[in-house]
Order: sequence, then C-alpha cells, then structure tokens
Amino acid sequence: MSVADRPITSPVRSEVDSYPEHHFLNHSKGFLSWALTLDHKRIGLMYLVGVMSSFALGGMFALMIRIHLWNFKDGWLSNQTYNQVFTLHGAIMVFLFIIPSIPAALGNFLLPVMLGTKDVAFPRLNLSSFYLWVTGLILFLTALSVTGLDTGWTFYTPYSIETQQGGAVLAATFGVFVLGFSSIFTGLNFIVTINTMRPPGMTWFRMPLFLWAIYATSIIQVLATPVLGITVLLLSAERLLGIGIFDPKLNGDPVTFQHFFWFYSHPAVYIMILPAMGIISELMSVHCHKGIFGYRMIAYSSIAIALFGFLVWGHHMFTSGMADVTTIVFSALTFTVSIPSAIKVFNWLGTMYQGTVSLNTPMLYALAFIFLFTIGGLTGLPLGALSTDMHFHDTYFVVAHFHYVMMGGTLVAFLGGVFHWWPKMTGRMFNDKLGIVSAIIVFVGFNLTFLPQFVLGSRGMPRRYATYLPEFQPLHQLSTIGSITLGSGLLLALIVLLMSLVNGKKAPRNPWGGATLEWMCSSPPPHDNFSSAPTVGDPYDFSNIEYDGRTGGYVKRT
Amino acid sequence: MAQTTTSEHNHDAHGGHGHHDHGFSHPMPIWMLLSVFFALLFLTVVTVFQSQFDLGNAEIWASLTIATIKAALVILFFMHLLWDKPLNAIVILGSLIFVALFLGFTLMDAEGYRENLIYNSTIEASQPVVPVDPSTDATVPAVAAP
Amino acid sequence: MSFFLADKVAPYAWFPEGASSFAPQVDFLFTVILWICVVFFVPIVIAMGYFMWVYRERPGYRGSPEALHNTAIEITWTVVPTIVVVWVFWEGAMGYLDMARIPKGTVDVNVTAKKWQWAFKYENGGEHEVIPVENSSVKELPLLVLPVDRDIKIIMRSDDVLHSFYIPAFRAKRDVVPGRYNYMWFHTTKEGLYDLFCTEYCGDNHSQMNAKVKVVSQEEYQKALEKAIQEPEDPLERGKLLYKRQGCSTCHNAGAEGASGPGPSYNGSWGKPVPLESGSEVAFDENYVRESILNPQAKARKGYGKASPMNSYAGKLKDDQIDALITFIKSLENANSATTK
Amino acid sequence: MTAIQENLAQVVDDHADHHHEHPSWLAHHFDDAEQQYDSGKLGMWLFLVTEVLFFSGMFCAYALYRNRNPEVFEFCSSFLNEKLGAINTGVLLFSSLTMAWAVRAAQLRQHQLLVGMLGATLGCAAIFLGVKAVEYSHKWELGLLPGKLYVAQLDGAHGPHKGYLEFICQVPAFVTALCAFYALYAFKTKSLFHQRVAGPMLVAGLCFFGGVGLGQYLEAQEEASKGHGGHVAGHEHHAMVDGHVDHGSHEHAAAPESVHAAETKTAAEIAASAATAMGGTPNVYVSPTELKTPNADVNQRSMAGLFFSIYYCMTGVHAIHIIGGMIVITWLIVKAAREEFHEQYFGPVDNVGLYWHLVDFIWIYLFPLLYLIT
Repeated sequence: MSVADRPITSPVRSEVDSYPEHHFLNHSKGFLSWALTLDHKRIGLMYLVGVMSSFALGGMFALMIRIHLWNFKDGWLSNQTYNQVFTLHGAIMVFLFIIPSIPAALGNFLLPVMLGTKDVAFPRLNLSSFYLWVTGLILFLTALSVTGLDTGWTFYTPYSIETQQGGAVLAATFGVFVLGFSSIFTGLNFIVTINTMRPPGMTWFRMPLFLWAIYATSIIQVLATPVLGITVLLLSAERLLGIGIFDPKLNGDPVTFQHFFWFYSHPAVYIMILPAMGIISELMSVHCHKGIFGYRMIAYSSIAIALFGFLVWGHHMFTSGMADVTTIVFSALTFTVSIPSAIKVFNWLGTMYQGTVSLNTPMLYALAFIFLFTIGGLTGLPLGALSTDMHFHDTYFVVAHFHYVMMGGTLVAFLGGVFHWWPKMTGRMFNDKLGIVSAIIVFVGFNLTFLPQFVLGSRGMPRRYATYLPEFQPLHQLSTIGSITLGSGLLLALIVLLMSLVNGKKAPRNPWGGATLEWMCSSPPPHDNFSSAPTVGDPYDFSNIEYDGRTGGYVKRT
Repeated sequence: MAQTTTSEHNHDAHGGHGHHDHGFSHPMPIWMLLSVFFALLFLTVVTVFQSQFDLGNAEIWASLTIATIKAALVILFFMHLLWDKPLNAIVILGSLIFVALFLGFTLMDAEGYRENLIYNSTIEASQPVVPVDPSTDATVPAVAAP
Repeated sequence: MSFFLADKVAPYAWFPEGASSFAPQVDFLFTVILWICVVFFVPIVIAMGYFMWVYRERPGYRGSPEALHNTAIEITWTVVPTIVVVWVFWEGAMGYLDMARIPKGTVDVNVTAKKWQWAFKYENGGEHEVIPVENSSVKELPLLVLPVDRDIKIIMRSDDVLHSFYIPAFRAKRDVVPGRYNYMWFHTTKEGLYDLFCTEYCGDNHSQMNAKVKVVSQEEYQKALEKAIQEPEDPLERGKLLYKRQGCSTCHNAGAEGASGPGPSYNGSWGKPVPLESGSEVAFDENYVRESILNPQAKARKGYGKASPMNSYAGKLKDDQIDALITFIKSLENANSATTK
Repeated sequence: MTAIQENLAQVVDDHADHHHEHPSWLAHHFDDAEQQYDSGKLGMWLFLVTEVLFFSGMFCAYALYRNRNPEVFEFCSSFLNEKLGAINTGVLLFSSLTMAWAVRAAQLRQHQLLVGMLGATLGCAAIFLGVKAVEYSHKWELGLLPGKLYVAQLDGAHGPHKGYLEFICQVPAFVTALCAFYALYAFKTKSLFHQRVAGPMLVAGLCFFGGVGLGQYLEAQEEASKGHGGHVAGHEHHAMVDGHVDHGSHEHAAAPESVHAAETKTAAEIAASAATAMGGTPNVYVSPTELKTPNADVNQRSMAGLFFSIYYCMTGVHAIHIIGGMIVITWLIVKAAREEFHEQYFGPVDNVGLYWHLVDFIWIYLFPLLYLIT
C-alpha cells in the first residue's frame, strides 16, 4: 500500500496550527538551564542522548567482535584485546544502555505526562540520579582507557580477583555501584509518583499499561539493585584488601558470588524487558486505533513477571555445581515466568484483531518486536529445561537467545517508542518512509546476525571464544554480514530522527490518535505539563478520537 | 493501596488516634517514647546476660529472638509504623520476604554442595600465619595437604 | 523459520553426532521443544501477517473498536502453555537427575584445569599424552582416551579460576570450580575422536583451552593406560614430553613450539645472564631453572613480573623429571623463536 | 548517600519561586502539605527497603561462613570486647529515643527542644564512633585484619604498628577544631541562629573524644585481666599458649575464678599442643575452644581472616551509615535553628528519623551476631 494513503504523517499536510508558542524546550535558555534543570522532560531528553551515545559505543564494540570472528583464527584482535572488547560490549550495553534506556529516558519524559502530574515526586533526586549515571559512564570510560576490563560483564570471581587489570576492575565495579544507585533512585521516584501523585480520576485501572510496566520495573529496581551494590562493594574490597569472601584461595566461595550477582542480574533482565512490553502495549493499541485486548491480564502479568523474576536467578548457574535440589527447584520456577510473557504476546495479537492497523514506523518496530521476542521467549524453553541446558549452557545458543530478548526485544521496542513519542518530545515529525525502511533493514539484519548463532550453539560453539574450530566459520561469517546490515539499519534510523530536527514538519498535538494523557497536551508539552489537573478518561477509548485534516493530527470529538 | 491516592485522604489511616488539631501529624506521647526506650535497654541487658551461659545452638536463636523483639519495638513505635499508612508497612515487610528469599536459596544451596568443598587447600594465601614456634625455633609446618 | 525445519531434512544439521547415553534423551527433548516452538510460532506469525493485511488502514475502512476481551480464549492461551511447560520441565528434570546420579563401578578420570590447559590423570596414575592438530589456532592438544561402552566418572579440580568441562558429542557439561571437587559422569556409546571445550571464561587463552577425547575399544584403552605411565628413557625426549604434558607449553615457547607468552621463551637463554624484576641479574643455569620450577616467583624475569603468575610445581615433579626438563631447556641453547604468534 | 538523603527531604523547597500561591515549604508540584508529606515518607520507606537488602548481602555471607565453620566464629568472637559492644548498643538506643523525641518536638513547634534533641542524637553518634575507633585501632595493633592482611601472632605480642588511634583521631580532631572556631564566632556575634547550630556541633565533636576515652578505659580493663592470665601462662615458658590464654580468657575475664579456669585450661593446652607437635599434625595455636572442636588450624587467613573480613565489612558499612546520618542531622539542626518546622512541615525530621532508626535496627542485629554468640 502506498504510504501517502495514510494522512497521519504524510509530508504534504496543511500547516499545523496547534504548535505552541511556549513549551519546555524554549522555557528557559542556556547551558545551565539544562544542566541544573529539575524538569523531568529535560532530564528525560538528557538521558535519551546519554543512553543513545553509550549504545553507539557498545555497538561499535559489537561490530569489532563480529569482524574479529570472520576468521576462525588469527583475527585482527589479540586474545587479550578480544576479551576486553566483549567485556566492555556487555558491560556498557547492560549497565549504561539497556537498564536506563526505557525507564530513565522515555519513562522520565512520559510518566508524569501520562499520569497527569506536573513532575515526578522528587525532581532533585531525579536530577541527581542522572548525574549518578554520568558518573558511572565516566568510571566505565576510565576502566576502558586505563587498561581495559577483561573479566566479562559478570565479574565472576576468582578471575576478577586474579586478573592483572586490577585498576579497570575497580573502576568498573565502582561504576556499577554508582549506576545501581542511579537506577534505584529512578525506580523509587516513579513508585512514589504513581502511588501518591495520581490526579483525581486516575485510578489504578485507568493507568496506561506503559505506566503499569514502569511501576513493575521500579519494584524490581528498588528490591534487587541494592544486592548488586553490596556484591560489587565486596568485590572491590576483595581487590583492595583481599577480604576473601569470594576467593577460594581464602576458603571463600565463588559460587556464592554467582548467587549474589544473579539475585540482581536476573531480575535485571525484567528491568530491561518489562518497560519494552509496556511500550509495545501502547504502540499496538494506538496504531491499531483499538483498545488493548485484555487490559487487566496485561497489567497483572507485568506485576507477576516482576515478582516471579526474583525466583529464577539460579538458572544462570545450572552447570556451576549447584546442589541438585536447588537446580531442579530453580528450573521449575523458571518456567513459571514464561506464562505471563506468553499471555502478553497473545493479547497483542488480539489487539490487532478487527483494528485499524496503520503501518507506520513505530508500528513496524512493534511488529518486529513481537516476532523477535517470540523467538527469544521460545528458545528459552530448551535453556530452562535442565537436560537440554546441560548442552546449551554457555554456548552461542544462549548468546543468540538473550540477544533476541534483549536486543530484538528491548532495543527494538525502545526504537519503536522513540519514533512513537518523537513528535511529542521534539515537536517534529520524522520522514515515515525512511523510518519504515530502517525498521525493515534492522529486522532483516537482526535475524541474519543471530539465527545462525542458534545453530552454532547447538553444535557446541562455546561463548567468549576469540578463536574457534574451522567448521563453525561459515555460520560466523553469515552472522558477521548480518551484524553489518543491522548496524547500517540502526544508523539509518538515527539519521531519520536527526533529519527531522532539521527539516521535519511541525508535529500536531496528537499525530497518531492516542487516547492517553500525553496526547492531550501540546507537542512539545509546556513546562508544567498541565496548568490544571486534566480530565482523566479510559486510556484506550478510541471511539471518539477522529482525524482532523486541518491540524494533520487527531482530535477528540466533543 | 487506594488510600494512598491524593484523592482520598482520611485520617483514619493514622490509626484513629485523634490529634486532628495537628493536621496529619501525630506526635507520640512522651511516656510512650520513654517506656519503649527502657524496654529496649532492658532487653539489651537480658541478651548480654544470657550470652554468659553456654546454650550451644540454642544461644543463637535466643539472641536472635531478643534482637527481633527489639527491632519490632523500634519499627512499631520509634519508626511510628503502628500509626502509619498500611502501604508503608507492606513495603518494609515485603522487603523482609525478599531478604528471606535471597538468604534462603543461597544458604540452602551452599549447604547442598558443602561436601564437595576442599578445605585448607595448601595454597599460599591460606598458610597459617604463625611463622616460628618459639619452643622449637623451627618453622611450624603448613597445614597438612589434602 | 526454514532453518528450524532443517532439523528434519538433514538429521545432523542441528546437533553434532551423539556419542554418550545422554545424547538420545537430550536430542529427543530438544526436538520436541523445537516442534512445540514451531507449533506456537508459526500461527503467531501467520496471524500477525494476516491481521496486518486485512485490517490495514485504508480509505473507507474503519475497524470496529470492540473485541477487547474474551474470557474463554484468554483462559485457553493461559492453560495450554502451562501444561506444555510443566511437561517440558518434568522431562528435563528427569534427564538431569540421570546426569546427576553417578552409578557404581565407573572408570574414573581425574581432571585438573588450569590456565589454559587440561590435565588428565588415569586410574593407574598415568598422565595424558599430547597429539598434534592441524588447521587450528593451537599446534597440539591434550588427548583423553576413554573406553567405549563404559560409565566414565570425571573428578574435576581447578588450580586457579573457574573453567568448564564440555564435550558437545556427549551433551555433557560441568563447571570446574576452584576450592572444591565437581563430578560428572557419562556412558560412552560410540568410538571416535571428539572435541572438548572449556566453556567458562578463564582469561587470555580461554578459546585455546581445548582438548580431544578419543573413545576406543577396551583393549586399546588398556594399551593407552600402559603407555600413559611410561616416560622415555632419554632425558631429552622425556623433557620434551614433560614440557607438553605438564603444560609448560601453554605459556612458554620452546623452539618452534608452545605459546609465546605470558611466560618467557626458553629459546637461546641457557647459560646467558638473565635480568630480573628486582633489577639484579642471575645466570640461567640448572640452579635457576630448578628454582623457577619449584618457586616461580622467587626470581621473576624482568618484564614478566606482571604476567599471570605461574604456580609452583613443587611436589608435582620428581627430581629426575626436573632434570629431564633442564636437559630439554639446555638443548634449546641456540634455538631461536621460529613462532610468531 | 547523604546527598540523596537531602534530596529526599529537601524537595520541599524546590524552586518555590515559580508558584506564589504555594507557601515556601510546599513544592510547586504537590497539591497540599499532606501529599508532600506522604510522598516523602513513602520515598524514605522505599529507601530503607534498599538499605535492608543492601545489608542482607553481608548477613548472608555471615550466615554462610558461620554455618560452614562455627569454630572459627566461636574462636574469633572472643577477640571482640563485648563491653564496648554493649555500651555502643545503649548509646545508639538512646540516640534513637532522642531522634523520635525530636520528631515530636518538630510536630509541636518546640524549636528549642528540637535543636536540643537533634544535638543529643548527634552527640550519641559521635560517642559511638569514638568507641568504634578504639575497637578498630586495638584490633589493628593485634594484627586482627581482614582476609589476606590477617597477621595476628596470638602470642599476645602487639604488631610493630602502633598509634593507629592517633591516626584515626586526626580527622575528628580537625573537625572539632573547626566547630570550636565556629562556636567562638557564634558567641562573638551573639547570633542566636549561629549559637544554636554551633553549640550541638561542638558538643558532638567533644563527644567523639569522650567516646574514645570511654573505649580506652574499658579496653584497659580487658588488658588488665588479660595481663594476669598472660602472667600465669608466662610461667609455662610457652609463648603461644600465653597468647591463648589472653584471648581465650575473654569470656572468663568477668569473674575472678576465671583466672584459675584459665590456668587449669592452660595446663591442658600445653599437653595438647605437645601431643599434637609429636603427632605431627601441626597446631598453629591452642585455645580453650580447641578442646571442644578438633579443627585446630583456625588461626589462618582463610579462617580467622575470613571472620574479620565479615566483621569489618558489616561494622564498617554500618559506621559509614552513621557518618552519613550525622551529616544529615547537622543539616536538620540548621533548618531547626531557623525554626522552619511545624505540624504542616516536619517531613525532613521524620524521614531522617526513619533512616536513623534503621541504622539502629541494623546494629540491634549486629551486636549479638558478632559480639555475643560464642
């Protein structure tokens, strides 16, 4: 179908008249007005820039890895360098990009607006958690520049105690500590905001599902991250004083370190995926112009995932010599998590049914998410089942699995969300045609990169290998080609967004026809979001939202 | 959770203790503060006293029970949880559940693989730190190798 | 999707050939899960594409905003997956218990993992031999010989960091954790030469920490055992053997063999004065070599103080073995590093 | 972490200038005082949740290793002076009382009393740290250090390093001096505000050294009882055993007959050590506890060292929280001196109070676990 059919984003629309004179972007000028701002929207934008640039950094490392693996031996990196590269790829992507990406960047911008409040509960705390994030970034860059971290992002002991890169390990662990608190305070802020600051009429079940997801995420952030804090603190004490709690040379127990680490880092997986699911719920309903299917099931399943997520960390340790009983218990609990995730997928499909699907950039990313996340989820089954996991554990099968969930899931949803709310954040429309092209390239490139890795893994190719057996080479080369495609797709997406800032049409109040509160205020929103508490209705009631040719956007029929 | 929304504030959330003249604030009566303090002091004396006897394993549980009573006093009265919004109580008690989860699984597992552990491995770091036995002026040998 | 089906067309596209009693169970469970995935995934994708097309936004079409809820179907798609995963869990757990319960009357092998070398010790105290490999990033690998159709018990210890013992053909994996023993077992079913990997990241040469597993007939196994305990008479040959068997070759380069680092090369250093970390110098002679074997850190060579520290071989080598090594290193007096990488 | 504390509480005067219909203490984005109070309070409770989970990691390590080799913990906890622990517990409990009272004072607009109560809390915190300083420095001199650094010789001989206490006290001394100058300035300018702030700070500074004095007095008592035991054992010309009576006799030091107990035990130990020396199984030490537990090689980095790692981690992190609390309380004193608090706006006092009680709460568990259970 031709894109021009869809009036929503077509570039030849009549001049937008609802563009606001004063909004948060021009509310005040100067560097300090941004550096010291307490406005959640500006903090959100600063996060957005931050996480996107750290994603670029991590992605660069990813490409270095893939290019190195083109040959089964004598790649262009030495073993040491390769180890440092994959470590930094993992650490930067996890701690600097995925975890803050959706909650801290989009969440910060959207939560108060969707909720109908002026700001989050603790604006200063909000700003300080941004600066904590910056501090963490700086510490990671030092770790990178001092000697290069080579422990893997999991800092497993005793390697992290024995490695020669002591300075890097210290810098990185402190970085993780600081980033942990950044994430804790964001979560804390959101929980309080949602609990105590909902305007009259905004009952729990009138909250958009994105907010439910953010709420569930925040619970995990507050409950799990402190354990990571103490873990890395003890680890740096290991390095500095040799306290020996995790050091077998002092009768310490490395397996205990893994328990400590994964008690955070598994729930962290849900910190990454839950907000992504929230975004998809929004995108599906808005771009199908149809209420979300099974609202309550989705809301409850978010909370269920958040809580079950705490019961399954052991499945990262199935082969590490846990006691058999623990292993089996953890395996059983692992499967409980799969159910709520499945429910969500089915509900999204139900949302499309009999809807009015507008195939624009955000929607295509959302559909890509469903495809990729389903693969990611399903390939979790053989990893949760014990006997098969004995074979797949620590192979490329795992690598492919979590990339399908983390990248195919979270990153794609993040991109979809950025495209979806870009007009609201910047007041500019992007070029939808090019956006669609980027979505398709990303989708193809992604599968080309990671599908071969499933086969690699099941044929026994271990993770974190700088050199490998010649028979694996063809699949590795396929994967490398895919990664380059993927990279170019992401680059195109970035270009589309930046171009919109230069020559994008001014965005209407409600370009997609959403029914949640953020579409009720101008784009970009004014400094205080709402001068008076907005009237709250059903966030998914599209019956009286109609396209209005004059503004090029949608309006509520009154 | 509903009573935490701004829409419906009711002072019943403060446990029906009048004090409406103080708005939402709820000053604790001095006698209550003092009696809680002395109760805590008394319990401290008790726990120190009971530690004089060797009760074996029971000692751990005795001390922990007393400590828990003290902690409860602090939380309920000093931290005012008794008159606080139920949500706050849920929050803090919930955290204890997750602590139990964390300790429970980790310790259960550690107990499970205990027999596999190698003790006193002859690795340098775990050598005994007494270099010389004065009586026989000869280096005390390292711990026996497994 | 096509590659999921590849499992049908080419039976060995998905897994390496199975050679242990675990393989059938694992492959069966995986294939079943694979088809479960197909059964869930294909309809989802078809539905997605179908809805995308029929309900696409177009002039003169407006979908109905109804159909927001349907208890029956929601219960269905909650209950069905639940039943499925319960079965998958059960099957997996049973398979795992089989792997965890070690039977009696096994052939025991002691495995010691250290950066970046596997060391295998047979029941009769004999040690593994080393075989050359072509077309790989390493020149030779330790060889573990096992009898076919026997229950093998692997007793694992690590000298330094975490490693993991993985034989894809046997579908068997277990981490090697320092400070404790880990055990695993499997029943060999097929003769052949198989790969053994370290799958827990262990540092610089993690990816070279491989070995070969050779499953042979009972008689050949006995022969291998006898061969394992004897070392050649000639001290030079013996030293050469020990150089590989004791894992010196993983860090020190000798002639054209062995890794170039982290340890210093043996080539052409005999008899010459050696600069030390401490700044002083010492003659590279029998005494120095012996001390460096027994107490490596005592006289660390200049520039190698920072290298990942070598463990002492005190108690691991007999005197005549050390002498043999010395003879071997002595023979490299005029050798020059042919190896580049 | 204190910056966060401030943020949690300080939100209240967050750019109020924009909104003139709001009183200065009510943030622009809150509808009314109660909403602001509830938000702050919920935020604080959530922060306490993170604190609880943060400490749970160390409690987990404690439980794990205690359960793995209890004899180590029995042996090592005899190094800890439980008198000092008990005193500190009392001090913390009292500070909790004053803190709770401070909240009441804030709610009732009793500004003078509020400053007093906060000052008292600050003082107690200082005493606590003073006592801790003595405990730490004493252990360091004995070489009772964490993990790899553990070098205790157990022959009662103090390590070569002396004067750790002086070293620790430098910073507090400097701070106290500053407070003193500030106090002088305050009394010279006769500004009530400055006097209200400087008074408590100076007192707190002095309290620290009070705590040090107290700690040293109690440690000296221990030394005395040990000295006796050491003397007794000294007759046996067995330096190692000597040490053992020293530390082993902690739990007996309370009663006089314990010395005889120590003596008799000593005899047994020499026999034991001699026997084991013959037997070849090496004994690094002989302690009263050994007679109960066959495992004799407790005095190594991998055993006792591990205990002290846990000890220092737990008490150290707790002490850091105390210092953090002191900074926030000082900030509260400043606000209280400005008479900012009233029944509509006492959130900061309440929230800092919650934090302070949690620190107390943690110590209530640390004290028996580390000092008492033998």
